[in-house]
Amino acid sequence: MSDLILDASQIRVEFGGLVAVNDVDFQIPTGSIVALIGPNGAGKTTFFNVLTGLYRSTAGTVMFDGQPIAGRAPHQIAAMGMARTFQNIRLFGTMTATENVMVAMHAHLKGGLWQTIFGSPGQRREEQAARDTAHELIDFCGVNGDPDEFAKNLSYGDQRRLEVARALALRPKLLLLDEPTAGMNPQESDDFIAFVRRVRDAKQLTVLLIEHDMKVVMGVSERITVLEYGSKIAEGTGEEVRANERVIEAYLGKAATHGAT
Amino acid sequence: MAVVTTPGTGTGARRLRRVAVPALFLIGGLSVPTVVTNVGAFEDRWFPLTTMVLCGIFVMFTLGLNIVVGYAGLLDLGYVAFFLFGAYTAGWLMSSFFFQIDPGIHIFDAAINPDSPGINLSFWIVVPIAAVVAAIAGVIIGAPTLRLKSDYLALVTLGFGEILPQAFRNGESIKGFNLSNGTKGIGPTNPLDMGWLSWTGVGKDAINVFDYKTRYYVIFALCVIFILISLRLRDGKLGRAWLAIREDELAASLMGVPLMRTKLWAYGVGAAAGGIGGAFYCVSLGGVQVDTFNFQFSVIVLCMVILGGMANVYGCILGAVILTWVNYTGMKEIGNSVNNTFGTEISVPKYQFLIFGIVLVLMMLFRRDGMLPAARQKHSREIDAQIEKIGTEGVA
Amino acid sequence: MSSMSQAVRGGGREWNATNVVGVALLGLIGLWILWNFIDSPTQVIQVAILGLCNGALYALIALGYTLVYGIIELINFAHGDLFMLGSVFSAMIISDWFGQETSNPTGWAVFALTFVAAMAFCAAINVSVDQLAYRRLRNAPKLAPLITAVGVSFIFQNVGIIWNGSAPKSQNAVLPGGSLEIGDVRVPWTYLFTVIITIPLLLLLTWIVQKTRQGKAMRATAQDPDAARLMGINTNRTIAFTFALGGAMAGAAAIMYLQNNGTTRYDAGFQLGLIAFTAAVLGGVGNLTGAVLGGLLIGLIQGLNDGAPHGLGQEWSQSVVFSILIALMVFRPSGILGSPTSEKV
Amino acid sequence: MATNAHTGPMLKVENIHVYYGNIAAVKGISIEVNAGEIVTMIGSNGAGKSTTMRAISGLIAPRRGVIEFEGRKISGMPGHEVTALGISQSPEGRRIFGRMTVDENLDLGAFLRNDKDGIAEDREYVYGLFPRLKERIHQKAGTLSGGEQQMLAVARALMGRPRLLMLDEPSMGLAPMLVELIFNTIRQIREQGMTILLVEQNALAALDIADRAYVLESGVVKQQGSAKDLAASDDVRKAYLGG
Repeated sequence: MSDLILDASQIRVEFGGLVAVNDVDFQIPTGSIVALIGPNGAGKTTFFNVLTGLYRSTAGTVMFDGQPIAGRAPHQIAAMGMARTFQNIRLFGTMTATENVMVAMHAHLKGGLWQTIFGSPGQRREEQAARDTAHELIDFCGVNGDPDEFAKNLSYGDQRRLEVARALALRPKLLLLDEPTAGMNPQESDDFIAFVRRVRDAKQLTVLLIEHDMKVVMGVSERITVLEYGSKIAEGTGEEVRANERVIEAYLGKAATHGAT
Repeated sequence: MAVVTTPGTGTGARRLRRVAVPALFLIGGLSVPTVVTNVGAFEDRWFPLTTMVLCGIFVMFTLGLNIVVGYAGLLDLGYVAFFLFGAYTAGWLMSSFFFQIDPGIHIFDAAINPDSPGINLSFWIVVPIAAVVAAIAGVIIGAPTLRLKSDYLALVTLGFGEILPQAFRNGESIKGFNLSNGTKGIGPTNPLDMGWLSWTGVGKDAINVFDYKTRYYVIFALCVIFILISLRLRDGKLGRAWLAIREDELAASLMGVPLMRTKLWAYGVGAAAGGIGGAFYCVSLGGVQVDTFNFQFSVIVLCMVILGGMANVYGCILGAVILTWVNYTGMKEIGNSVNNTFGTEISVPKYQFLIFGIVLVLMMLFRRDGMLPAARQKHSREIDAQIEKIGTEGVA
Repeated sequence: MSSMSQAVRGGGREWNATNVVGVALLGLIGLWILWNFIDSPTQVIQVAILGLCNGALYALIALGYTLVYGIIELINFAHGDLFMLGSVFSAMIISDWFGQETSNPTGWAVFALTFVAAMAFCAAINVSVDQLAYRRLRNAPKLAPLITAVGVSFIFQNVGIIWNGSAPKSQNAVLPGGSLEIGDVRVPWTYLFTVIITIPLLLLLTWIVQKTRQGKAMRATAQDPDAARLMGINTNRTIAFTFALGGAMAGAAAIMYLQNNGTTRYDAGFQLGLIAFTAAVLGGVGNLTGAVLGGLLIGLIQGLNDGAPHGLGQEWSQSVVFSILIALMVFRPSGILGSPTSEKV
Repeated sequence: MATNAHTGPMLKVENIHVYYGNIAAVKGISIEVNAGEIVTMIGSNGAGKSTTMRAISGLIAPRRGVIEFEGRKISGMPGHEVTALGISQSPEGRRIFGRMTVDENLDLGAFLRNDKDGIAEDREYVYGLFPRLKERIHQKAGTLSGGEQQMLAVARALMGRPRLLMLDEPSMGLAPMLVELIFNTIRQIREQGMTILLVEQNALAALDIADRAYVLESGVVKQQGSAKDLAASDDVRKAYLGG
């Protein structure tokens, strides 16, 4: 295993003439929890979309687990072990919680069309095992609702947790969380920080999160990268980043630092 | 049987229903020919076996289209293409049409003349072949078009549904080779052979032209098999992937579901049912007529799926049976009754399109999930104003 | 979704296998036309002109598709059948109400009157259907309005059957018959009239969309309905207006078709509608100029296929048109003039 | 219009609940905006700020609660009618009409107005506020830079000559220099007597120019008060500075 689960170099994304991500270098050490922060519109989600294969970067390379992801379809990258959640929850609304998780096992399940039609013993065992695993993951992530309930009928918090459970079903090496605490109150956010740590340790994976809530970011991440209008402006530990002049400026706004006096 | 994890399967009443519904369906379905026996009687006038056989055929089509539209959420307006391939496959392989092959090939067939030229295969061999031919056609049609947006996909499938019949209509002389016999169609085809059942005392080599009872049992059996396939697939890995794609294609692909392959499977399986239905239709009518294959067919089958309830197998069966009956018997008989009672002369079947059109529109406006909505749709009455926002950050 | 596909396609046009095949296909079509032309120039010019005149009709119908698609992304399946109803309506006014059978000054006056009436008739029906059906489905999944449109198309067809009978009916032309002859090329006057009438209609439409207040509202609604609402635009009324415009174009096409072909049939709309839709897609759906260009091109290709020495003949006409549609979808879904960011409406 | 007769707050949002499907995005928010004030709503992503704005503009109807503008109930009213009453919004993500020119976008901002002279006057006014837009007058709005698009969105909202101007995240994705420019412009607009409701993530910048503020969290109002007090409050500093 290499030390870097992800090594992105010189990533550039342009839409028309607009530069959304501007030659960003970004590494994630295996087993760490890192955060990508920056104001709205700084290009964080765009960067996620490049990693997961939704966008093709205009320039730059991404190595994931020692292999380049260029030219791979999103489902192939997912099967390599990159799982994500979404800023706006994107569960399969009219499928049950269990089914949602089981969809993400697609790449790992072997039962094909014929085995399914004839209900071969192997396929049945596999389905049962998958269902059990799904229930375990749902438990593990602390989804309180009925696992046989439709995802859309779960509470907001449960939906967020179910998204993580679904992502974990991919058996990811790298888990990408896109603003996981958006819409949570401070108590829920605190619980979430503990949960992310638990996931990392129990599943032995690496976590990359996009966050807005500085408290969450500072509480959970070992390294922080700050993006601002598509460019990387700072990188380091929480302390380092917090002390960084440019970060303060980007977050508090110049107007505040000047005008308030 | 695998446990289906639809909400609330745990309760006793639900469990009972899970056994009772299929049992009732089987008993009811099997008893139809014994009920409808007296020629000219009320039940024969209103529920003739000829129509019941057609109901079976349309159930098959509806279940096939349901896989594509209901399960996977891909709007196919050219389903007639698969019907066509199934029917012509039977026409080619169960008749003397290819008279160039002389002496003919005869395999377990029931040709009237055992020395007739052409390819004469048993219906039971033709069924899987028709399924495969149609499935391959489905994949070929699907492959270049499945990455299109939903409404464009509908248009392209419609295009194929228009081109193929025209090609077969004009396929009388392709460089001198007669592929389809043009507007004259192919026929007569060999009768349905039931010889393989002779040891039970039921079967006979070839069933009589008027033996709708046997025909009914055959299509009923074929339907039961495909119903089982539909139900099993829905609960398996592939079915989940279809539903996921229907719900949110992008999220599905990010969860490791290969979009193209999964959609092509839906096309293939759905087309196979069309092929089987087509082959049976051909044998049941004793030939193929190219004019059978029109856009209206595709829409009527779509109506059946929608009326019954998308993605719900039993709903689809109900939708198919009701609309087929209305189409072939109900409308005529209701018209007759009305005219007899009131002394009018309204030709009710003339309003067929009107009725189908109104059914479609009203269903879309007031009961989008059909008469028997799939359990998972019941809750979706309320439209989520989900905001598609992924990736808009930075694009503005 | 759309932003995703845009981004993946992003940057400049990529020179991949699909594009190469697409260009090769175009080249082959060009060569085929050349081959026909060298073989029999007069015949090719003749059928090309007739094809283009037909194309003007297609363009008028295509505009209805493109306007509606541009504003609510609905493929208005019933549009072709609306056109059919328009033709039956026109025939009713001309033959049944006025009993006009020949081309004379009274006939021309009747024509003018019917022309306006047909446009109003189709516009009114189109708006009513939108308000009764599609309006309630604005937030529904995309499949719902599309299926509704299919249903409306069936209803229209059945109305056509009841109104016009299930067999084609022959109708009288009230515009001057005969042909304009230039050398060996003959073009029926009615065909020329079609073109002559189409041009000002197109100019008027363009003016409405580009210059008027309503047009501005249409373009804004097409781009971003929510933002349009924030500007104070009544998006529902704007959509209704768009349906009215599209319907009026179908009405104009209907009466011109009647003059050209002299028949009314309940299933005319299905075929013509599909051809016109192909035209709209060919030009880049949502693009007005594109719809016209697409209509003319389809008319031309169809004319050549049906009448040129090396054409496949009329019995393959539909297949040729739909093959173009399918090839387009595969090779260039955005059409000739369309691009993912092009002007809608 | 009964504008002058109306006393009390110009905008009154009373205990509104807004849902997307089954998810409650706003769970009982009440805010008030008085004439002449700048009021800001701050809070992290998903706190319900933009949803509240959408509810005020009539783009989404609250399931419960009432919104009143100048004493008139506007909740449940379609968006275009709300605009006609004198509320303009520069929405989140700018939502300019990218395929139209800068000038056409401004025209649309004045869609409901018929006073040619007034429109021309306002056009000059917004070009005065944003000279950079004047240079790009015939350019397609989609080709503008992010900052210019934001200026256009604000300018477009001003063209409606609103009595209440709502700005949703005007600093989003902008470089600090541009953020400063936008905020300075907001100050200028306010000096003309405009009432402004501002949603911002750049909390301190927003607090700096606002009179009063509401801190939103998970769909409810967590704190409210004068902007000065809130800017000085430890809680706010903690939430936005991470310590």
